[in-house]
Amino acid sequence: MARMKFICDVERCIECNACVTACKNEHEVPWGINRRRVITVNDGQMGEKSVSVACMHCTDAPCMAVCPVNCFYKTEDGVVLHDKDICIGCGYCSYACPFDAPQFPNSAGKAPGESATDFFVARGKMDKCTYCAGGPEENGSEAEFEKYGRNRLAEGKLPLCAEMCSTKALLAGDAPVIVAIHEHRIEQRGYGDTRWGWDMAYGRAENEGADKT
Amino acid sequence: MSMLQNFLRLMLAVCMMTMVTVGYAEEAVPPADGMSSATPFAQEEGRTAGVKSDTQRQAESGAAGVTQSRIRDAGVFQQTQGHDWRVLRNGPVTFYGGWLLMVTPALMLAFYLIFGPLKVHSAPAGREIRRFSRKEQVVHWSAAGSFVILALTGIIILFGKHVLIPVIGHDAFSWVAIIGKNIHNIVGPFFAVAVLAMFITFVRDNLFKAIDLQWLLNVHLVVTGKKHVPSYKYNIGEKAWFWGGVSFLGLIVSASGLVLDFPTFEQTRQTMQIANTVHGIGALLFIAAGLGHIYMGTLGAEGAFKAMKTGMVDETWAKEHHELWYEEMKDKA
Amino acid sequence: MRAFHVTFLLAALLAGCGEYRQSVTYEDGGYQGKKDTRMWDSERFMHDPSVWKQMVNERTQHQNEYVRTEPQE
Amino acid sequence: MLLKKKSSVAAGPAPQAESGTSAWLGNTMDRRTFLKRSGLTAGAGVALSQLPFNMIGKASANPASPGGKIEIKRTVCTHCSVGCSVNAVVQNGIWIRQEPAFDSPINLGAHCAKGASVREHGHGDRRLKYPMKMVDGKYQRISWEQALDEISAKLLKLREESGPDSVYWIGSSKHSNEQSYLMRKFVSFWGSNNVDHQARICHSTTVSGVANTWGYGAMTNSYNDIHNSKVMLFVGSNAAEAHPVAMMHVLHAKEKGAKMIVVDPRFTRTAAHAHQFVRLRPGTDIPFVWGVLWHIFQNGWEDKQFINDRVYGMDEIRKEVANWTPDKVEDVTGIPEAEIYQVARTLHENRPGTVIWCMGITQHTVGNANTRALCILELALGNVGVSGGGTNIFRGHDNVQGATDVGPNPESLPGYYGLNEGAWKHWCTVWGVDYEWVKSRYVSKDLMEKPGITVSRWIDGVLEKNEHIDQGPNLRAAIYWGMAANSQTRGAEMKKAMEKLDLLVVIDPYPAAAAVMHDRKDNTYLLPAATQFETYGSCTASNRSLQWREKVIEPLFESRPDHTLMYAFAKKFGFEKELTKNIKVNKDAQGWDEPDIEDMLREINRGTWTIGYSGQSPERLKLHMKYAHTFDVSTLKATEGPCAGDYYGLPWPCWGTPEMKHPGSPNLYDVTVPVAEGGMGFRANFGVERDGVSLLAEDSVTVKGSELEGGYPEFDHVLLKKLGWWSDLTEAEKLAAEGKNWKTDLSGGIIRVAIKHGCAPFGNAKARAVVWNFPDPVPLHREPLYTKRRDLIDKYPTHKDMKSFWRLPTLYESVQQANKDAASDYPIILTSGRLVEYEGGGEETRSNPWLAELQQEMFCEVNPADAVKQGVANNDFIWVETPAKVRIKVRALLTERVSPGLAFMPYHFGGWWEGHDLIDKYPEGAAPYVRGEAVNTATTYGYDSVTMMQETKVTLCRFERA
Repeated sequence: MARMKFICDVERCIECNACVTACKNEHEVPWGINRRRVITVNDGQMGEKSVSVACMHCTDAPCMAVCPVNCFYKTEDGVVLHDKDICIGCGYCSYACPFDAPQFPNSAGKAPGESATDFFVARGKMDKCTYCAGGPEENGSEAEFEKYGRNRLAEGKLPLCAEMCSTKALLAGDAPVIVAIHEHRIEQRGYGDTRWGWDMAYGRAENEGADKT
Repeated sequence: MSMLQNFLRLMLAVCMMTMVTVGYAEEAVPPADGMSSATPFAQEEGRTAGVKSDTQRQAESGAAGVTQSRIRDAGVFQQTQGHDWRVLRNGPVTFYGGWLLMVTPALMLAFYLIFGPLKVHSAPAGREIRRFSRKEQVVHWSAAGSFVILALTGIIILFGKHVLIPVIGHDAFSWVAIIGKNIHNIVGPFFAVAVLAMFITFVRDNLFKAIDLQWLLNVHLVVTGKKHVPSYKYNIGEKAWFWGGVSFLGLIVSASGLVLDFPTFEQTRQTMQIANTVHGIGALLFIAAGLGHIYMGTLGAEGAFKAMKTGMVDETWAKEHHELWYEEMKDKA
Repeated sequence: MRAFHVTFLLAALLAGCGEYRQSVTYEDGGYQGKKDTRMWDSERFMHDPSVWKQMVNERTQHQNEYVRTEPQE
Repeated sequence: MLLKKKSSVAAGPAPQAESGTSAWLGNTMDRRTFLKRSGLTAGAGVALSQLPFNMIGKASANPASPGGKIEIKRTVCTHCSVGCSVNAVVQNGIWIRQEPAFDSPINLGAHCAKGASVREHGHGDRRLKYPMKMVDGKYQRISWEQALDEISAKLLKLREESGPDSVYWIGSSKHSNEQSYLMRKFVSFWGSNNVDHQARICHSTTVSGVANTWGYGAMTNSYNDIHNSKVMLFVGSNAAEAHPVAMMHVLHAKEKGAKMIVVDPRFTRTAAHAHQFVRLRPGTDIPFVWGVLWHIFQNGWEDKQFINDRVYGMDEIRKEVANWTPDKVEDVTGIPEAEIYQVARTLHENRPGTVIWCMGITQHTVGNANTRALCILELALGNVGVSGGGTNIFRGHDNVQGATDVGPNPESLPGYYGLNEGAWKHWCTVWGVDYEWVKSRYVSKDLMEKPGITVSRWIDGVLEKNEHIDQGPNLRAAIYWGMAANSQTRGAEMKKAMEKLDLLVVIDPYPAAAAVMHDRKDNTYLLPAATQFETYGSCTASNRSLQWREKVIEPLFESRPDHTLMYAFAKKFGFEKELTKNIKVNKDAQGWDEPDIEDMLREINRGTWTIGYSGQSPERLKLHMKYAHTFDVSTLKATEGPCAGDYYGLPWPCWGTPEMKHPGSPNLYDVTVPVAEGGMGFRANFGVERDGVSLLAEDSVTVKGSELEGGYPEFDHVLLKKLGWWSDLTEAEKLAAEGKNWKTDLSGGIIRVAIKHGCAPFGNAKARAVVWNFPDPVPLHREPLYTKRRDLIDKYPTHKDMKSFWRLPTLYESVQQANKDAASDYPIILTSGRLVEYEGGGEETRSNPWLAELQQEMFCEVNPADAVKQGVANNDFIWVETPAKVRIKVRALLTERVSPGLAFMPYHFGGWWEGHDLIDKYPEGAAPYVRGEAVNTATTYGYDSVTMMQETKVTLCRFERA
């Protein structure tokens, strides 16, 4: 089966925030929720690099492991999804997540224009990147859209953030395919791997983080 | 905030060191499903695998960058502590906590079956004296009630998915958990206040006295009812519960609980992880100790429950259990 | 010290019994919530995973501008 | 616990964005899709969301109710000049989704933050919804009928009293080609040249500098052609923020081995990707270029053959360059010799190389000379007229190129025809109106042929003493038709000017800064214009390619497309018949009269021969959009399908009539390609000789397939006859061409015949390194008006004051002298620029919640070293004060991006005025989500000596904690 992953090529990312906006656009994500964000290190200095970060759909997903109600599940394509009907908004997934992917509604109707700083206060249902694969509702249904956003994978499309990336820095798709694309670039450049977050997300086998006794 | 944070960190460090000393240092364990963990994505690796980019290295060092996102911690690339927290919580905390909660009642049951309850040896005098004031009763039962509620709902959050999901199913458990979580969150601050009231109300009589030492030296005889050591209002066992349970664990659990309950003060995820671990360990110990207290207050010692229920004790009971206090009361009268 | 080792071993064994699968995949029954329809389970892909996968993989190439700048003849 | 945190304790003090839910709930926005669908609802939703089975947001009616026909409308992003195609998914007239347009050879589906958010304009929550009129300082809703009646009556009265030149018309680079073309025509019929648009303040110096060097003032190659570059020199361009999708092509080239050099005072996001970053003192671009050329000449790295064959006047450049020895360059620019040498060497070793520039070069008092210096650098290296070379000038707005080409310019009729009698007669013929009638609309023939006031200076047209104004009346009314006032300098004086006006009309999709920044009480109107997604037409990307936009949705609320409004005003003014003589007028869905866009483009085709806007018929453009996937991504040439052989978007010059099927010219001045396939030499626009030296190309420069060897002048009926090619014309063509040249022959016959013989209609000449008709024929360094280097003022003084320049007195020397000690009070150099999330004045982007969330506050980048001196910490509010004696309150952003002594502010903010939020002045529910202090409130005086470009990149300031 396919194994869906993200690669963000730091040699190409220019921190244009297209991925962030594309996500907002496609899923009608409200103000204050950032399913994806761009981080820049060494800002303003030589060696400045930017990375687009969202849920990486880890192999051994910590969020799944710590969820008290097992609201997470993983599709056969490696996409980590969750059921908002089951979620109790405890916030444990956000403690465990390496990438700060789980998001919580800030408070009653955070208005556009207000700054969003609380990562969960009301602790409503958790929201995160779905790899544009919706949730357990019927694929492409209105209910699915309302709770999780669009289901592009079921349309044979890939996450919009990657598809709209201004410099094609963000790659999404079946791992061998995007790795090949990335490898080709490295070959062109003639220097190092610029993949990011892979060890953390995919370096552990499933259950590796389970009890070690 | 920082003082509390430091304190919590210290607590975690202590806990971690304890774990390590009993052999819980994180080790590489071959994964259960037989996949080689060294190359989980071998076929996708490509030629350049293993060569880490600078950004990757920076990310692993926990470095934070700048971002336009305003969510908390947004500048952090990737945090490794989440994994440690997960291992700790899903591993030792859940496992030993679970056993603790099963073993403690079992021990008490065994104790009960073997030794039976502490009896009042002489016949009741028929005259009652007031052991607990109205105020003390209210404070105690507030704390006790909220303790039980918090313990039950807390147990649901930690163990529910292993115990309840297989029984009542996924959807129903979600109902239970959401209601439980909200009750836990609402009752929590109430409990913290009750604990504080407990402390203020009961601290005077729980100060250590010389006689306590004697009690301590004969503890094995006392608990099995073979010897009687006079004490003031509270004996050393009760004082241990007061200081170790109500005061110390109560403080730990309340403080860490409040950190978790009000995530509105710029707590980072790391703070929350530490608070959660401390809260879990503290609460489990507290529950275990609380079970002991409940045992002693109900089945374990005849007349004890009535004392807190009505506030009154029989003179004989007072004389046998708390002789010095009885004397005091008599003098006062 | 020997007693400690025995105790520890016993504890470890017991812990082994307590181990459970943490990563829930929705085909193995661990996740008991709603079943999610597979991505390919629609008329569009003739309910065939390979059709879906091929389509998605072809679409992935849109993210590779080399396909357009260095067309393979 | 349902605890609501008071706004933003964590992020410090409340942001400049509005806070509190009341403002948000109280507005009239149609939240049909926003928030409700997200699984995270407001209000009661929180309680509900605590329940396991909550059906979050179920209440919303799905606009995309099943069964509605789903259509894909193809349009083009309206936020910069790259020209990214957008696939808009529309159902039941509602724009429901945006899909990547993978087939477009320009963006390959990619977008930046702005492009990925354009669908929000189709929601229009913060749009200006109805016509509004200011009554006692408050905007009130009025009907269109009332608005048009009152405004036209007032304008006609002003015309009566003070003549047509008393009204200033500010057009827009965001209008389509057809709309901006109609605007120029409209204002001409009104009887004035007082019309301008954003190009004045973004690339006017480029257009005139570059055009005067070699013929056409536009990007020579294309974004895609950068793939073929071996080195890319960015000077004053921050493409990563201003043109992110262009960076795809840039980084692709880099990946394939091209070197990347970024020269900027600020370490930008673009610099982060460069091989070499060179930090220079703002305003010293010419010394930098001369410093590079010094090494090139010193080492003999110049392309001698190219210079001999195709360049005029390089020897004079050599003389000037010889003065710029490395020590002098280092003293003036602050760049060490080794770095300059490395730049020169990289440019030498990697050819072809391209030079890319933007506002960092153009917005200076020496902007025109800056652009010429860079052209000269490329000429010296022989990098012009080759694929992978050229000067790739990234422009700003989606259609600023088109609006410059055929739109509202004060000094020219469409197609750079100028304003002389011949030009007027040419266009009157095309328009089908009588020249004498048009002349009668003007006060005099003199004013008809005199360039109007520029948009950068209209405020002086109001404020200046009447005796100093070279047009009769002062300006008494201003019509802001799609322009952001906060992108213009000297905001404080602009406020005064606005308050002095008899009438102010703002026509815009959003209530622009011009609507709120002043304290007017009445005679102020806001009219809602439709966005480009609500109409259709062509737009020209920076690479000269025209793309066709389809109408995505009907105009929202009561907004109307700009050309419909022009027609409505023309009716009130009584010249609607003349305005649409050759143009069909349709009834639109709302019952308004709408001039036919396609007819307008055909009229442009019939008249704009100069720059080859003649071959791009609507039909051809639509075909290109449909078959976008058939175009090669590096060359832009279609390899198959019905467009085979064409270049994408028919980049101008697309010679002759559409029937000639010229494919467009992808890379200008490329002599290795036949003219019929897009090749050409340099334009012969400046005569055939000067001081006895021929200006025509040497014999070795023969355009491929040309029957004439070497250089030749531009074509006219005389030359055609002389060459014996007259007989190639048809009888009808002969009739039309008699007495005409290639630019005015309406049959296109001269062009057709010239190309048939392999010749470029505009001749084949040399590029001019020396532009003798400019104030500085050889680009000279001149210190900025406000400079920290007092010691250099005497050595490199600015220009002399000009008494009348574009109808106004213009100061140079007196300002510089008066402020030569300003640096002691204002020790920090202030510069400004773009952010990726916002565009221009920022009204539409700051009204877009997806973008607004990303940049919630106006800030000033300062170096930590400077901040420490002032006791300023990151995110503190600071007051920034300039020598204009204006203070603005912004957040401090401490960053190493700026060097010590330099401060940077983005220019997209507005809606605050000297520390106060102007939210109360906006029409209800139409204030942008994010408001902030406009940097231009505080910017100072300074204008280019050729085009009146405003100086925004160098001034002085100081800051302190607020």
